[in-house]
Formats: sequence, structure tokens, C-alpha cells
Amino acid sequence: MDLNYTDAQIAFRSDVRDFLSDNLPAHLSDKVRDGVALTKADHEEWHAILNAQGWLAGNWPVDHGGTGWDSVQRHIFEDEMTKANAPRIVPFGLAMLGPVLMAFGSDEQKSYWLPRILNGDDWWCQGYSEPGAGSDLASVRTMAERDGDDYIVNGQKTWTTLGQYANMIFCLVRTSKEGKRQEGISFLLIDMNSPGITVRPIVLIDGGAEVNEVFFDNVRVPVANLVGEENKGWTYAKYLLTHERTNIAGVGFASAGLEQLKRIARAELSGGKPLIQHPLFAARIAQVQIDLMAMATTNLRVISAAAAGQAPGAESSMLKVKGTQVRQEINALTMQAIGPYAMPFVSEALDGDNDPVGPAYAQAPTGQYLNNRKLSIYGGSNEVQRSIIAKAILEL
Amino acid sequence: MDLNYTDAQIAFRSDVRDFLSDNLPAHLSDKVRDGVALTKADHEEWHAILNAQGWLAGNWPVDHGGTGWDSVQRHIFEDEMTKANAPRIVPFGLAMLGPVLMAFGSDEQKSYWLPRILNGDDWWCQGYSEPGAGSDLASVRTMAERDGDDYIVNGQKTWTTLGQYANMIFCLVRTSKEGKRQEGISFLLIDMNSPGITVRPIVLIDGGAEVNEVFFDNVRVPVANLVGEENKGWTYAKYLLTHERTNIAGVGFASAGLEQLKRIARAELSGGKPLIQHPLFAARIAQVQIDLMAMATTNLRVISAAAAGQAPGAESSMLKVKGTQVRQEINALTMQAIGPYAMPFVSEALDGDNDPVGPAYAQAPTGQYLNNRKLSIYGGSNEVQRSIIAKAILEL
Amino acid sequence: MNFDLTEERQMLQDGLRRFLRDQYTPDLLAQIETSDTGTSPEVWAGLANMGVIGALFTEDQGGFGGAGFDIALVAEEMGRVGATDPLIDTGILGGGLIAALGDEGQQAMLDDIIAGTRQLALAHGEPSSRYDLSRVETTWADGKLTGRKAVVVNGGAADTLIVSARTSGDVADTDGISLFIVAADAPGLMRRSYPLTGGGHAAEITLDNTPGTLLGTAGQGYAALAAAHARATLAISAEAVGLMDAVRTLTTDYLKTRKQFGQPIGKFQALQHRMADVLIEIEQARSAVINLAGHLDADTQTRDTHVAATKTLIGQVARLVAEESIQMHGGIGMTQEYALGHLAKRLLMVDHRFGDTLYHMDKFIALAVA
Amino acid sequence: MNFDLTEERQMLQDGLRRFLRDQYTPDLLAQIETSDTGTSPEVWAGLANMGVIGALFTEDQGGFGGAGFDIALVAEEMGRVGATDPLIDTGILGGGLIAALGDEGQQAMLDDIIAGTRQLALAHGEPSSRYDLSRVETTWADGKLTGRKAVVVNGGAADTLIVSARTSGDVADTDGISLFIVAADAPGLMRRSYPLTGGGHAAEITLDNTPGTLLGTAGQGYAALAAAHARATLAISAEAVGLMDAVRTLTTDYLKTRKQFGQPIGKFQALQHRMADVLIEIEQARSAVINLAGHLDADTQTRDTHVAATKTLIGQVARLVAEESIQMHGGIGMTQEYALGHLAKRLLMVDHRFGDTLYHMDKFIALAVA
Repeated sequence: MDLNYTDAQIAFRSDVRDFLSDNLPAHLSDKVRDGVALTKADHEEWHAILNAQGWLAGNWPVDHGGTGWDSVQRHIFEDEMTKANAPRIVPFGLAMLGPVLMAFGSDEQKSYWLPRILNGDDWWCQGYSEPGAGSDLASVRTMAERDGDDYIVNGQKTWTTLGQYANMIFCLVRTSKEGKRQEGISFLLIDMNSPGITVRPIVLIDGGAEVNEVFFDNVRVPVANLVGEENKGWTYAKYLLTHERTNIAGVGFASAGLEQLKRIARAELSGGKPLIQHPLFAARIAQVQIDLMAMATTNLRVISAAAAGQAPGAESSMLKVKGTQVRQEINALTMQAIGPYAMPFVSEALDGDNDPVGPAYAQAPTGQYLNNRKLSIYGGSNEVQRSIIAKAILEL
Repeated sequence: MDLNYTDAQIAFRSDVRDFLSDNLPAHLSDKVRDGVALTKADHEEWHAILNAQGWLAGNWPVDHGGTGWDSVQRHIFEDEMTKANAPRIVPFGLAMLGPVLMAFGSDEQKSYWLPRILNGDDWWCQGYSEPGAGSDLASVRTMAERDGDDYIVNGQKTWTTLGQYANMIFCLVRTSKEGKRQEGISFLLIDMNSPGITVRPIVLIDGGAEVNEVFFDNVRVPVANLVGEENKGWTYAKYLLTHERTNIAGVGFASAGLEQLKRIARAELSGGKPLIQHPLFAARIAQVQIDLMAMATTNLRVISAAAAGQAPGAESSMLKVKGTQVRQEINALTMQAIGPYAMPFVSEALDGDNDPVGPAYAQAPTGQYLNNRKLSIYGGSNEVQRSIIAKAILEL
Repeated sequence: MNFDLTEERQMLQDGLRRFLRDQYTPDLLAQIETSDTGTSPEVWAGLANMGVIGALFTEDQGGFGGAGFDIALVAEEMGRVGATDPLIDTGILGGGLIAALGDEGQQAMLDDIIAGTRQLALAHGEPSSRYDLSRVETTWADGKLTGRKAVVVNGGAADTLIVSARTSGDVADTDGISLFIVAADAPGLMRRSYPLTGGGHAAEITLDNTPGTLLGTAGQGYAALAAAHARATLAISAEAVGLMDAVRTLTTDYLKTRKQFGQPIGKFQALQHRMADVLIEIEQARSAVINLAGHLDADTQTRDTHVAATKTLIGQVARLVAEESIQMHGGIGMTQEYALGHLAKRLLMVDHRFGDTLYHMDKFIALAVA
Repeated sequence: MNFDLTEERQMLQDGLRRFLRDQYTPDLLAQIETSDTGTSPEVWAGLANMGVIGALFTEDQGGFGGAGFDIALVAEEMGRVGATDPLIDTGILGGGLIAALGDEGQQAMLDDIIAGTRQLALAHGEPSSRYDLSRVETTWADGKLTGRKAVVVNGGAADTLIVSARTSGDVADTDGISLFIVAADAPGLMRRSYPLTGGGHAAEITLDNTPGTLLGTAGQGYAALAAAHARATLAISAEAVGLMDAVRTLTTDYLKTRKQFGQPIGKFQALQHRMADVLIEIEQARSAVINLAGHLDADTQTRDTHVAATKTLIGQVARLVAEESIQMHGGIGMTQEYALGHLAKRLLMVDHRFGDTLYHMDKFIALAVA
């Protein structure tokens, strides 16, 4: 038992910190801190900076242009990134598709697509969810029928995050109705500019439109864009979901959110004194901070086990639930902290195009609270996670 | 809409208050306030005083020696009783068996047993629960086989409250294995002094032994002691359960408990100041007080509807759950209030036979907290109540 | 003791419920959302015609009600459809203060208010006052008001404002607060109107040597402000209960129709039990509103104890109901298009007017615990 | 960073777990419950033989461990069987203070302690001190102690007491507290020993001109008391995690075997989800104990921040685990006879030693929030 980092890890953290201090543009970190929406260009700018340093692909092996970091290094990197209010790395190409291609793609696919991901030539999005499926991912109904060297794709995907920016989408499609539902699924790469594709934004309750519906109407996709074998896509999909689950606890986001909450609670006055000195509000902050301190260590236990080669099991379900609770509670407290100024809805202020109503820090919290209700819904709802825990760990 | 009591109701409350002030012996109310266990003689003394006043049977009609009160009067009476720290009326004969006999008993049974209940000639206990049945009351396995003018009873009952004091028990017994489980049950009155009956106390986690197991080994019971028809006992049992459910919220108990909690929190010091001034503890008291204020009104809404002739439905399930939560939270806070003195376990002090350790008010709270975990378990667990609510009100 | 509605109130409830159900279509809500005021003039006229605004005033004041149970009834029905009309601002706060403090000439405004032809707003809160009712920095000198007022609901649409200013005492004293009637187009008055989360509009208001007419006695405005806020707290709490009922019904219906893993998700016991808890808490909230309605005209200490208890509980239950309902809906509950979003947001914002759970818990402790 | 046990600790854990599992039979627990001290001399001798008491001390002090992770490991195993042995009182509090402050002659006692032949107790808390570590009213004059000490765990069985007294300063000052070694049979010392809820015994102690020997520097006892309490808090928190594991296992097993309405009650989704939440919180508690163990020798502010965070969380999770387990067991969980009762009560009493959730939440706010 040793809670201390090794000297090498400490040195690495220091390198990351120096790099961020020298290279993270202030116009990006200001936006992240205040919850202002990032543009596509913002994301691309930051990816390019990281790629120039060779640090864009934290979970890729060196021979594919990745860093080759172990899970503790990745954790340190993510931790410093969030503390510095760096934009998060857009995960679709780097964290999701990349590992699948490396594991199951053909040599041609690897040598063509992987460098393009690093260089930002493609913006990928994810075509998994379908209307009405909820947490039941295997109920894929989007059809891909073989026609010569092409598939003809028909159907609909939904909750496609940042699909409005994407030129490519990786999709689960049904190539067979035989056997179990999981057996007829294939994993297909589709050009978003293909004729027959329509993208329709879904406005969420916070007023933002970060997710989309994607419609496929007789879309032709070259068979060369099939990853792995036909009808084996479910295996690749599950592999992707496992990889997506690193950093599932969101400790960094929670820590940054807690700092922002305290900053606001020091600035806001209640009865003439800083809100942070209000005993009941201080107790609610203390509670979530105590929860976060414990969760951060649970997270390190899982990361440390992963670095030692153990596969994370249902522990990630526990981290998902607790991580969600902590982040949503921080969101709720931050919204409470800004008092009456939680009410104004001035979306232009969040795009930086209009003067804010009330303090600058009061613009984002209500929207963030509303938007982050999704945390306990997507990626397997917290109800699904609890059932997994009951089954896998408690053996009920 | 009118939250005020009528003049008649106000006068009635005043009568009750005067009566209690004149007739409730201090040696009984002191015991109740401090959570000291009442003896059988204590209960009998208090029943006799109420009976002399004609107020023992609050839910009986006048022609059977009851008060004929409506539900609002009963509520006022119970409210004043708890506020005055009067011993509760032992319910087995008065609140449970009495109504069943009036509704389903023969004339002989009514004229024999009802006066004996009022006069305290019999101490009744309830033979419903059986080992392993839990909230599934219809799974009665205790058998009663007809043999001439007798039934021969074999089996076991459990959780028989104050069975150690009882000379009579009313039992659900199985008289037929035909048809549905509910159809072969009969309602039988059994003399506890019959040969073949053994009573074994069950010690609970608070160290007390208020409940018992009752064993029946070839116990002879005259057929004359059958209530209503053979195999129709389930109907009578359900009728009894409905009647048992008055005062299910326990508002009076909660109010008395809250007063005692505040009394203790004013006496205990934390950091040199009364504990009740500790902002976080005050907030927890405030929370339960606010919950109680709302629940008391929900309770009055149900009582008022009952007085107007409406049958209480699944509302009583809501009152059961919330009432339990409020009372258990008050118990938990009271245990917390007494600090380190929650730890000593000096059962003799609770029987009045030994000096207490720490303040007098610190003797009972830990035991009461432990004992009242039962509130959410018995009488249909809170889980069963939630299922009833989901089904009956939400129609899920 | 009687928890039934009187015949008159039952009629008002039936009529109002029918009217609102017919008016508050998804189309109207969408139209309101993009409108300049966040409300519908047609609905407002309809409410006035039905006597709904009048139900907030006593007969002496020219109305047909004015008791706690009248306010609660009306507000609950408004909540049930997620209505955004400024009954609280024009009727209870603005109109209520004029009714309580106005001289004969000022009282004349009540007729217009009840007829639905005059819109009011109370410009009391300031950028740093949060929920403190006695913290007023706006000044009054030489007959002119100067200061800033924050998140003045209905402040953009109002033609008449009631403005508070400090005429004596320290910044947070209860003594020394005066109220003024100010025309919305008075010189030196600037308004920035903006939409609110959950519907309706508010304005940031700047006063720079703006003329106003004294309402009531100089320096003695606090008691009337507190009474008006008690009534407004009742209204928003009752509105919250209406919203809770609507959200709950939407959620239960969804649980019955939405299928996953081969059955309606309402058959999953974990969700059933959580919905049962939601229902229990809504009943608690309903009883809390009854408590406040029944004690609105009691002595100040009793009234304020119920204000604090009720608003605390409402804030807590509102969060529970909104969060559980969104969670049980899953993705669809996150979308703007679906009916839940508007109702849930409106319900969540209840905790940001007239004091939140922290503020009222503190008040309750001071009044009823320590 | 490494969360694995060293080989030595792994061996200690394996051996201790086996030993305790063999010793702590239902018979032993029943026997302990009716004994005069609430503990078993045989188990104590066995623990000493295995080096378990020694594991609480550093090699300098004659032990084989003494680090936070040693304390946590031992205490967690004790908790796992609901053991009542006074490791905290004799080893960590009594022995720890002697090790920290004792002169050469006093340090000699450590050999007896580690060998299991001497029992200690810390007589520090007083009838009105609650959890305040600096509130001491017992006096010291002419070489004699006079005062009352409350709920002194192991106070009846101890042959040596460490007694705190105020030698200067105000009643709650941290300066001016002195510690004394007092023989249990010293003149003027009266003990009333009694059993505790959840096992073990404590004593009310009256000192009336009782002689004692100064331990450490006069008036400077507070820092050592605080350090000893930090270590004791770690121990009782780790013990709580062991108890939680045991309670959880008992409950999950019960859910699998107990049938109702035709199936094991563990198949009911509402219970499954609640048990999942219980498990998540137990993992939180486990991490909190690791945090404290790893920062036990950090600077005072860091150490005390973790003491406060960990004990707060432990108190909260203890209540959740105990209450949910009793509830899910139903009637059987209410009975003294069944194994759950002892474990659940012991777990609940953890919040009543070394500061409860209120006390530590306050501390945490002062240290890490404001």
C-alpha cells in the first residue's frame, strides 16, 4: 500500500503541467472555465497543438503514433488537463474508433484512417443508438444490404453527439436477421457526405444542439469500409464500449467543477457574508468534496489495477454511478449558488455574442445542470449499472 | 377548505385534556416520557381508568360500550393522549378483535367476549404471523382439524407481541387445503392456558422481549370458539387489518418524540453551546419537523375523508411509509443527540431497577432507535407498501 | 376541519382547468417561447374575463376571493399546464401591494389590473441582495430613484413598476424601506428584458434619477413586502404542486407505454418503488401548501413559519420530481421538443424565486427550532 | 502508487483472518456478552502471540509495524468478525500515548502491552465534553487528580489508566492539558463498569485526590492526544469497513436464500438496486480508510482533513449499511439471536466514538471548505 506517485510519475506530471502552461491558449481555457461552448475550430486548434507534441493519442501504442502511456500516466495527463481547463479531447476518432481499427481493422484501414485521425483530417461521430432502443444497444434496426461492392444502408441513428461537425460516422448496422439479435450486426464506416444522409439537430432542454438524428436513405457504402468480418460487429462494439469506459468516474471534471463552485460561493453573498460561510451550504459542499475524495481513490485503485494488467470489471459500474452522483450534485449546488441569476436564459451570452445578465460565472450553471442530467442516462443508465452490480458482484 | 376545528371539536379536546390532567398518574406518564418499559399492571391500571370514564373503546359503537366517536374525535383523543405521555391503549382486544367480533361474531360471542375486553378480564394477543411467511400472511400453515366438538390445532405463530401477558389468542388457522391459499383459513379464539401451548420469548436487538413464538401441539379448541364461518377467516383477517390501520402515520408518537428530541438537544452541549444551536443538527431537526407538519396535514385529510364516510385506500400506504420515515429519523437524531452516552447498555436502568449511566434521558434512545427499525418491517413492510402504491394509485 | 372546496371554488377550478387545457396547447407554448414577453395576451384577457385575476383580491378590493385557498387553487391550475402568465407579478405582488398600501387614487389601478388591462412588476431584488428581503441599496433623493434592480419578473412587459428604495437605515435594516409607483416609461429608467429558463421573461432595470410616487408610508414598506412575499410564496408553491402533478402524470404514462427488454418499464420494481416515493413526496408538498394557505392570515410568526416550512419542502420535492422524471424518461426527457422539459425546468426554477431551500431552512430554524 | 499489500502484511492478514474466524464462534460471542469485561482473555492472548498488538507499534517501540496501513489491516479484520477486543484502547490509545510521550521507565510498559499482559484505557472524555478533545475539567493539585471521566472504554478491565487533567488554561483550551499514568487500584479511584451496545465494556470513573504520574510535558498533552485520536479514528473506521463487509455478505446471502412470493427476494429489482447502492457506498468507505491510512503521518492539517472526511463518511455509510441490512432481513434481522444484530449494533456505535458525523463535518468545513 502506497498512495504516493513514483518519481517518474511525479516528473511526468511536471512535464504535462509545464506543457499546458506554455501551450494552452487562454482563449480556450477561459471558455472551458466559464462553460462557454467551444466551436469546431476551437477543438481542431487544440487537437493540432497536442498532436504536434505527440500527446494527442494517450491510449494508442507508440507504433501507431500514440504515446504508449500506461493507465496511471493517462490519469495524470487527464487530471492536469482538467485542472488547467483544457478542452477535452474529442473522443470519437481517438478513444473509440482508433482502438477498434487497431484491433480488428485491415492493414489498409489502419494505414489510411489512423493517421487521418491524428492529423484531424476527419471528424468522426458515433452511430450506435437508435430511436426507442435506450440502453438496449443490440436492438439495431438500421439495415445494410449487400449490392455488388457496396452496402445499401437504410435506417436511423440518434443521440449522435457533434454529428453536425462530422464528415465520417462509424455505425452498427444489421446485415442479417438470422440467429440471436447480437449475431447479425456489422461495423461500418460511412462518409457523411454520401447522398441519402440527412442530419437533423436535437435541441436539448438546456437549449443546446450537441446531439443529432442521422437518417440513412439508400446510402451506398463501399464494402471496403466494413471493419472486421460481416455479422461480427457486436464483438467490436463491446470492445469499443470497454475502451470508452476509461475515466468513467469523471474525477477531473468533478474536481474542476468543485473549484468553480467554491469560487462562485466565495463571490456570492448571502445575508451579507460569502455564501461559502453559510453553514448549511458549506456542509453540502463538504459532503460532495468528501464523496469526491473517496471516489478519486476508488478510481485510482481501478487505474492501478489496470496498470498492473487487470481488466476492470463491474467496478466501472460503481464508478459510473458514484461519478454521476458527484458531478450532478456539484451541478445542482452551482446552480443553487448563483441564486436568482440561475433564471435568465440568454443563450447568446454562452456563445459569446451578447452581454451576460448577472455575473459572468452565472451564465453557464443552469444549462450545465440541465445538460448533465444526461450523465446518468447515457452510456448505460445508472439503473442498468445497478443491475450489473447486483448481478456481477453481488450475484443476486 | 378550512383547517380549523369546529367549536364542538375544540370543546371535546378541552375535555380530553382536562381528564388527562386530572386522571393520568404521574408514575405512568414519567415512564412513557423516559421510555421506561411498562409492566402488565401499568397497562391494566390505565385501561381501568379509561374504562371508568367510558373512553376505553374509542372506535366501538355506543351500544357495545364504546364511545361512538368519529374519526376526528378519535384523532383528537389520540393526539392528546400522546402529548400527555399517556400509555397507549393495548390494541389487541380493543382495536383488533373487538371490531371483528362485532362484524362477524355470533351473539353469544359478542355478549361474552366484548364486556370482558372492556373490563380487562382477558389479555388478548394476535396469532397471525408464522415463521418464514413475512409479509405474505395468507401462507398460513398452522392446522386446525375437526375432532367432534373441538378443533385440534398444531403449528406455530411468531412475532406475537406481549404474548407473555396474554391469556387468550386470536389465530388464523388452516382448516382446508382445497382451493386458493386464502380460501381454507379460519379465525379461531384460543385459550392460552390450554394444554399443548408453549410460549417462547424472542429477544430483540434492543435487548427487550416484547414478542414471542407460540407453539401449538395438539391443542384442543372448542368449535364454539370459531368466529364466523369455517374457511372464511381470510375475509375477517383483512377486515381486521383495515381497522388496525387507523393512526398508521403515528403523528402523535412523532410529535412526542420530536419534543423529547428538542428537550435533549437543549440540554446537551456541543462545543460549549446547546446542541440545538448547532446549525447542522438544527437543520436536521428542522427537516424532520417540516416533514412532520406536512404529514400531519396529510393525515388529517385522510381522517377528514373517513369522517365523511370515505374508505381510506392506498393513502394509508403513503402514510405508513412517510410516518415510518419520520419516526425513525427522530429516533436516529435522538440517539445522535446523546453522544457517547448512546453506547452504554444498562437494561436494568430501563426497568427502573438500577442507576442510569449518564443523564436520565439518555437511557432509552438507543434501544428505541433499534426497536423502531421494526416500524418499516411489520404491518406490511415499506417495500410492500410501495408496491401497493405503484399498483393502486399509479396503476403501474 | 374541512378539506373540500366550496361550491364557488369548485366552479372556478373546473372552469379554469378547462380553459387552460384548451388554451395551453403545444403550439401556444412554442409561440410564447419565442414571443417578446414570454406570455400570451389572449390567455391573459381570457383569465381576466373568467375572473381569475379577481380571485386574487378580496371583495373590498374589487375582487371575488383573496383568501389563501383562492390563491392556491388558481396557482395550482396554472402550474398544471405550465402556464407562464404573470399572475404573481401583476396580481399578487404589484396589485397586492397597491391594495394593501395605496391611497384612494392609487387603488383605482386595481380595476384595470382585475380587468386585465394593466401589467405590473415588483422591482425589489438587486444584483447583490440574493433572497434577502430587507437588503435594499436603491436610493431616493429629491423625489428621484437611483439604483439597479435584478431579475424583475414581468419587468419588461409591465407598464407600471413598484420599486423599493432605502430612505433610511442600514443596507439590510427592515426599517427604512419605502415603496414607489413608477411608470415603465419614466425618464432615466432603462430595461433589458430577457427570457427565463422555464418560461416567462424578466428584466434588469436601471434607475437613474427616475421619478416615482410614494406608495404607503415612507420607511415602512417592509411589513407589506413581507406579507406580499408570503402570498407570492404560497402562489408559487401551489403552482409547483400543479407542475408536480403534471410531471408525475406524464412520467407514469410514459412508464406504462415505453417498452424495454420486452416489457413496459413501469413493470420494473425499482422504478415502481421510486415512483411511489415521488408520489408520497408530492402528497407532502400538497399538504404543505394547504398548511400555508390556511395560515396566510395568521400572526406574522405563524405565517412565516409556514412560509419557511412550505417553501423548503417545495424546493426539495421539486428537485426530486424533476430529476426522477427526467431520469425515468431517459433520452426523450432530455429533449426540448417533449412536453416534460418545459414543465421540469419551470418546476426547478421555483427554488430560485422568493428564497431557496437554504434561505427558508434558516428562517425555519430561527422561527421554530431553536 | 500501489494498492497491494506487502508480503508481510498479506501474511499477517491471512493468519489473523484465519485465527479470528476460528475463535469468533457464536458460542464465543454469547460467552463474551455475559462476561464481566465484554472480551475474551484467550483471544487476547492469541492476538498477542500472533504479533497483532505488536503490529500497532513501530520497531523502535518494540513492535513490527505501526504504520497507518498496519492499523487499518488489523482493525478491518477485527471488524469482519465483530471482535470486541480492546486493541484500540490498550494498543493505540494507551500504548500509543506511552510510546509517544513516555520516559524510559514508562516506555518499559510497552513490552507488557505488546505481550498482552497489560490492559490500558484512556480516561479522557468527561460527562459534558461530548466529542470535544480539548474540553477537560478534571483537576490536578498537590500531585492528586480529581474529576469524572465518562464512557471510558475498557476502563473496567484496564490495570493502567491514562488520565487527562487540566493544569492550566480555560476549560476548552488546547494548551494546559496534561496526561497522567494512574494505576487502576489507586486510592480515590472508583469505577462503575457496564456493557456497551454492540459489545465490549466501558466504565464511569471518579477520581478523588487520586495519585498519578505525569506522562510527557505538563500542559502539552493535546498534540499527542490529537495524534492518538487520529490513529484511533483510523482503527475504528477500518473496523467499520470490516463490519460493513460482514453485514453485506450476511445480507446478500440472506437475499439469495430467503424466498417470498415464490422467489428468492434477491430477485426483486428494488432490493437489487438498493444493495448495489449499499455496495457502492461501502467501496467509498474503503477508499476513505485508505486515504486516512496513507496520510496518518502527514502534516497536522492534512492528517486532520482526512480524519474528518473519513469519519464523516464512515458514520454515514455505517448507518446506511446497518439500516438497509436490517430492513432487507425483515423480522429475523430484529432478533438478538441472529448474527446480524451484533454486527449492525457495533457498526452503529462507531459514530459515537471519536466524534460523530456532525462533529467531523464541522471540522472538515473549517479545514477544507471555507
